[in-house]
Amino acid sequence: MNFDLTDDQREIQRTARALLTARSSFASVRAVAESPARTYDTALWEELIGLGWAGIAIPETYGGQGLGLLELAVVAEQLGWAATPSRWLSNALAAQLVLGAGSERQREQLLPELAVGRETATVGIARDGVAELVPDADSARWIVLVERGQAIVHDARGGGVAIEPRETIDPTRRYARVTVHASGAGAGRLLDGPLEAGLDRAEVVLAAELTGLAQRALELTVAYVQERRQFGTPIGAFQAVSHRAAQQLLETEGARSAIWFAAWAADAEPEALPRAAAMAKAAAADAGRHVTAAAIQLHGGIGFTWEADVHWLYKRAQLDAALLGSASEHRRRIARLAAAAADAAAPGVSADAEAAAGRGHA
Amino acid sequence: MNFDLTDDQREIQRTARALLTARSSFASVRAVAESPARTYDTALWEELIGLGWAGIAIPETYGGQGLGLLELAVVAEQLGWAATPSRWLSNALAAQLVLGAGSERQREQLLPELAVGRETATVGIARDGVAELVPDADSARWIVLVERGQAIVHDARGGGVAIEPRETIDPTRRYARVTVHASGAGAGRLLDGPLEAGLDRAEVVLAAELTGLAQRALELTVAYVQERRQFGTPIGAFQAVSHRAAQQLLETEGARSAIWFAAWAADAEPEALPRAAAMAKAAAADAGRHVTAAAIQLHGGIGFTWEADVHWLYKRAQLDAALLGSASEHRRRIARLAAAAADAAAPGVSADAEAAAGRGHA
Amino acid sequence: MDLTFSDAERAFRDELRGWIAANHPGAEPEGEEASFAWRVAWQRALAGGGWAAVSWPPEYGGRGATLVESAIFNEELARARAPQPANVLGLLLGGPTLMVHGSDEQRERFLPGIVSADEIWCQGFSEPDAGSDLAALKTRAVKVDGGWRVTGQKVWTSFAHHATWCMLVARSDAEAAKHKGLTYFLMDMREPGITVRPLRQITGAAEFNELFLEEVWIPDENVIGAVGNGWAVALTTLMNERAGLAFGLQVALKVLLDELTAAAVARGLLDDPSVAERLGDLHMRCEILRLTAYRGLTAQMKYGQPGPEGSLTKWMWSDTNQRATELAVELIGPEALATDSRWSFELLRARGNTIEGGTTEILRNIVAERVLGLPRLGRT
Amino acid sequence: MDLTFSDAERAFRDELRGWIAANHPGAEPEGEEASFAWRVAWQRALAGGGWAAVSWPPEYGGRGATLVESAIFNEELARARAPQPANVLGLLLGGPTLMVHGSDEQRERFLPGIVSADEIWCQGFSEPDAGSDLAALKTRAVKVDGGWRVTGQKVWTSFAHHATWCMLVARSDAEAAKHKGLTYFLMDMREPGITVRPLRQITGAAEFNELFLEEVWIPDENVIGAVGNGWAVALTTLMNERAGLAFGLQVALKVLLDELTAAAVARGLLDDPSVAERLGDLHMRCEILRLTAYRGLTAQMKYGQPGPEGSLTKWMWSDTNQRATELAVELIGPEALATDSRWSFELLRARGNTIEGGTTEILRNIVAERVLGLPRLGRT
Repeated sequence: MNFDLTDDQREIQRTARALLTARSSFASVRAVAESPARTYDTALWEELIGLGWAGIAIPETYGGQGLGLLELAVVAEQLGWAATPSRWLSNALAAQLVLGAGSERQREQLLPELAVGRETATVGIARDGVAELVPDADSARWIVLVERGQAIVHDARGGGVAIEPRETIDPTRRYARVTVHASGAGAGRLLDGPLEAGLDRAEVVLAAELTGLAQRALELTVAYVQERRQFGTPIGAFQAVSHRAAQQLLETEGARSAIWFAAWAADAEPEALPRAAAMAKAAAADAGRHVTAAAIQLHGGIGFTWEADVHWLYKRAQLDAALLGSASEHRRRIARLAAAAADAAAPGVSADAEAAAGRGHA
Repeated sequence: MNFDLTDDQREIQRTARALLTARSSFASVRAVAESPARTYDTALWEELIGLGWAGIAIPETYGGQGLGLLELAVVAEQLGWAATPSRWLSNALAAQLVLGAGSERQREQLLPELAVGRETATVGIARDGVAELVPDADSARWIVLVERGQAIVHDARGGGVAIEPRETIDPTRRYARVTVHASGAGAGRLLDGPLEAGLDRAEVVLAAELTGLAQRALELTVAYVQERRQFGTPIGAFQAVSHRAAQQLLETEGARSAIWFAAWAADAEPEALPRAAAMAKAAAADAGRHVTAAAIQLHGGIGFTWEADVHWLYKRAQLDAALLGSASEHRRRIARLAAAAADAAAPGVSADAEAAAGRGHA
Repeated sequence: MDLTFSDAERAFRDELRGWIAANHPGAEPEGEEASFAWRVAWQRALAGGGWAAVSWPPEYGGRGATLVESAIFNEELARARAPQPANVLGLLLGGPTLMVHGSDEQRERFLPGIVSADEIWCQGFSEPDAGSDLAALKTRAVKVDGGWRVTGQKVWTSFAHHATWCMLVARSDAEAAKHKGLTYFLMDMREPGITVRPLRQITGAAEFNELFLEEVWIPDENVIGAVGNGWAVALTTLMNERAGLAFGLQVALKVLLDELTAAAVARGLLDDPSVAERLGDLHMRCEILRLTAYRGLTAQMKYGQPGPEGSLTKWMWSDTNQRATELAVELIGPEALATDSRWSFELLRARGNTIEGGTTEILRNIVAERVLGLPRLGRT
Repeated sequence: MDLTFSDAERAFRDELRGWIAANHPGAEPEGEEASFAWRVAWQRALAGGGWAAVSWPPEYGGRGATLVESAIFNEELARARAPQPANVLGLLLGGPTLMVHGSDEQRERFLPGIVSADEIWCQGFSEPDAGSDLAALKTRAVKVDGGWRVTGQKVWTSFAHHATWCMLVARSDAEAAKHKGLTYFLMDMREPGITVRPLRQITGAAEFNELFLEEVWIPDENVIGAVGNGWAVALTTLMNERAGLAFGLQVALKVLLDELTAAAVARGLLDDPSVAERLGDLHMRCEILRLTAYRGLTAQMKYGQPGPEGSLTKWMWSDTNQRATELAVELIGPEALATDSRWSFELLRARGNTIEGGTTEILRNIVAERVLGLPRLGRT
């Protein structure tokens, strides 16, 4: 029993924080966000690859670092903390989905190139063949679209999908609409492993980024309210401010507990993953949105300006929260799993009940 | 346009407040609540009858005062404010249900006796012939049970229903379970007017009592936090306390706006009543529960004791909120009515749409 | 109690509705300059029809509308999705302040230009270090021969780049205590020494400006009220700030909720009890806002000035508007976050609602202290 | 990171589970006296099995359990719905305080009686005018020959009518500043001058008492720590107060949520997304509470003392427990409010959760000041 990062994990955290503090300041985030092309810093991408973080949680057999989902979550949280414009997350979501939901052959085909950052990929949830706001789809080679309990890998070069860049409120990342051509629908490859496991792993990564956004928003707030004075005192001394900051801490730490556990469970106790992943995504989506919104409020008028940096966090949190299923959907899933677990524990009820209580949204 | 009580209505309010301050102090509430029999003060009941308040909103043709639902709501709010143990509310709910949902003949039969307090009645929502926690059913002559869109008046002397007193968390009022005997089901009389109109009127009365509970809880809180000192200052000076008290005011005044409008609309703009009544009940159920719960919290340890008086308010608010449909049910109904109104406003859609968007729970 | 409009009020509303239908300015054009010109033209049209300064007395070019008629005016504008007139700050704040504290000469000189939109007004109250705490403002007015030289910085100044006059509060006596020593000026925005810098919000739009003042000249005749009495004059302005707009904001919220309800119906989401409960809750809050605003209006008719209860409706509105935009995003899904979705703009814009015109924290203070009579820390 | 139990921890848990299964005290008997006797018997059984003072060192009659094992102990008790031992205050608060601040003689004299439940302990900290503000306490200890005479009033004293010893903080120096001049005593509850009056809660039960003290005799040897050092000793007691129980409370909450989920399933309500979302939300909060408590435990193992983060889990638990009981009442409907429904009791009892053992307001202060490092008004 040791519910804390190991020294090695702390080292990854420290390295990521140091790198991003130097290379992904808000000034550089702003530079990307305000440029029409939103071009990511390729040197930073090379550096992440150089650290092995493109394949940090991809097994060594597939050319990755062979570390766990927890190490990946640690990196994702830091990239969220910095609101870094980077395609790292899109690649990581796709890789984890393939790792969980692909067959052995599919993993062998797709993961090695992703593990070293030589190939690009992303994930979207589609409805009637259209996936709105897929992150980095415009630069992805492989686009995994999830619809009706199936995940299909499309080769963007194969002509089976159309990609239209979309502007969103989050200019720190590129998004695109992906449409499957009616004729090209058969061109993709169905992932034929367990989809749930793959989605769960991807959700944990997204949840980790959300937690990082919340963490940064909390830090900015605490610093600001200690400095900003009104009525002759730092505003952080007013309970209307300090108690809301305490609430920010509560939600951020709660989300962190949930993602750490889910990431750990993904590798160590996979049977606990479905419930843990749903909780992680729901808790982090709440924390990401609430804590960044509170940060804007507690910054007062300044927080509502483009010049302040809190809005990058708020905006990305909105997008992250909406990707891969909303917090409401995850809550419903938690309830179904809880009911199934209770059923399973009751005598005479099939143990399949929990497995049957799958996602409603995929 | 005058969204305030008239001088006459203020006079009723003042009279009620003065009477209840003198005759229904918390000491006398406590005396009833702590007595095993929970016997109401019959002299007070006589006094209410003497003031004409048993039939305040019953038309003069049926022997009542012929005032409006707003006057009745004013009295109901004051009885809530005092948490008065009295069967006044049960009678009023039944009378308003009959007034709205009864045929002319049924009104003539039932209302005159209720208008002068010579007969007793109550209302319950039944499921499979059983209504749990019907207020004052044990002393009611007429018990109106609502089930599946029908309201049936049972004569308690007729032997068609069984009545079992139930203890609830609200000892300031008597409650009983009412069960329709399978054989006696046909003995009741179906109210054959529009049920919705009757239920809406009754809901407004209940909402008014809830608002009174919230008002009293707010007043007790404001007084307490000005007097109670901690850390060298009245606790009302701490924003953690004062901002929650402000929230209490917001919810109480919001509920009051809603009940005043619904009560006024019931008589002056009946087409606005369904929406207004659902809003009044939902808002008052929220305010009643939240404001009394906040009152307990802001009283600190004292607020959690039997000796303090806030718990009478909290407990009755719980019961009132659960009677005649929960706040959730009323919110769903508001949404259906809003959608129907939008439909009705759209060209080519039948104006019956709003009428079709009835209750889901009755 | 009577919640119906009188015959006169109904006639007022019907006349206004007819007039708006015939004179509606159409959709807002692209671009800030074009948009402002459109609003100026709209105000001139309003003025031509006698609708620009509805609540002002006829002798100042107004219609002498009652409080209820003013409420109707704001409701109808919002219902027709017509914009506020360009000189809204002059009409709502500047004019009424002059009527109370201005001299006859000042009223004659300034009121006509407000109504005609020939002179646009802006408000120079807030400063970087004096946001919620107005009395902490630092902009300094130094007495010179025949007038004042003003130096400092203001922020959150809407329309500053269009304005000819600025309602400016500055510290005219550095020695006096915090609330004392303030004077209320009318500053000519064409004077040298004024720099206007647009202030972009998180929506990407620049509704507000920063104002940098360096030795800006203001003649003595442009002091409103007495020198040193600026705090009282400013309170008059602030009191008017929260009064008029609630009715328009409420209707705009209702319009938004109806659109959201239609979107939910179109997606078959109204059968989802979770969606229905949240939508129903918002409709309830929106209606309670309307009713509470009318209760406030009744109180104002009875007792004169608007009371601190106006803080309640501002608080209710901003909270409900934020909830509505958040529900929209959840209900419509990721595509609501694309910039070409109106909901994404509404979501971001709504974040400012609990900050602008008095933060929710300050509003709660006001309710606690002035309505409930609770003590304030340090004053007990 | 490793969230599995070690072999030793698993063995501890399995042994405990087996022991509880064989020794479970059964259902709580009716009536306060019978219930307390039942808990005394249960503690004696625990003591007999070596389970009464699991976290105490073996030399004081404990099992020397690690922090994780103590957590497991509390979890398993809650899972088996077995009660806390009768002398829970002596075991959790009194003993650990004596181990830090007591003399050898005091430890020898008092610790065995705590474990055996031969001497029941209670806690006399709170006073009517010193609830959240402990340093404002007024109970006065006057020095006399060989000891002290104590006069005053205490409140929220659990087990006072069963207790033989009371951990009492009193003002021993009226001249000293607020936090100074306090002394920590062990008061013999059998001394004359003590009146115990049960304090009924809104549930109707009397879990707590008021304590009236008039010239109660306490010998010098019953001072814990130094005279005038009571504040520091009391902090040790308070620090232990929030540490141990979170794990048991979490499991009890989980049991309650599982029952509520089963009730929802039985009523076919899980298909209602509104119910499912709220239930799912509560399960999530409950699990996060568990995980956060274990994170706190890990931190405590690394850095020694429990940190102020314990305030987070108390806050999470009380909030979630209130929400759970409120959902239960909505979900089950009016009949949940009958006194013969367990939910009606849970609803009322939960209202105390955000007050007892540190109000949520105070917990937020602690988090803001000690975790986030924010300033406190008046100390800046």
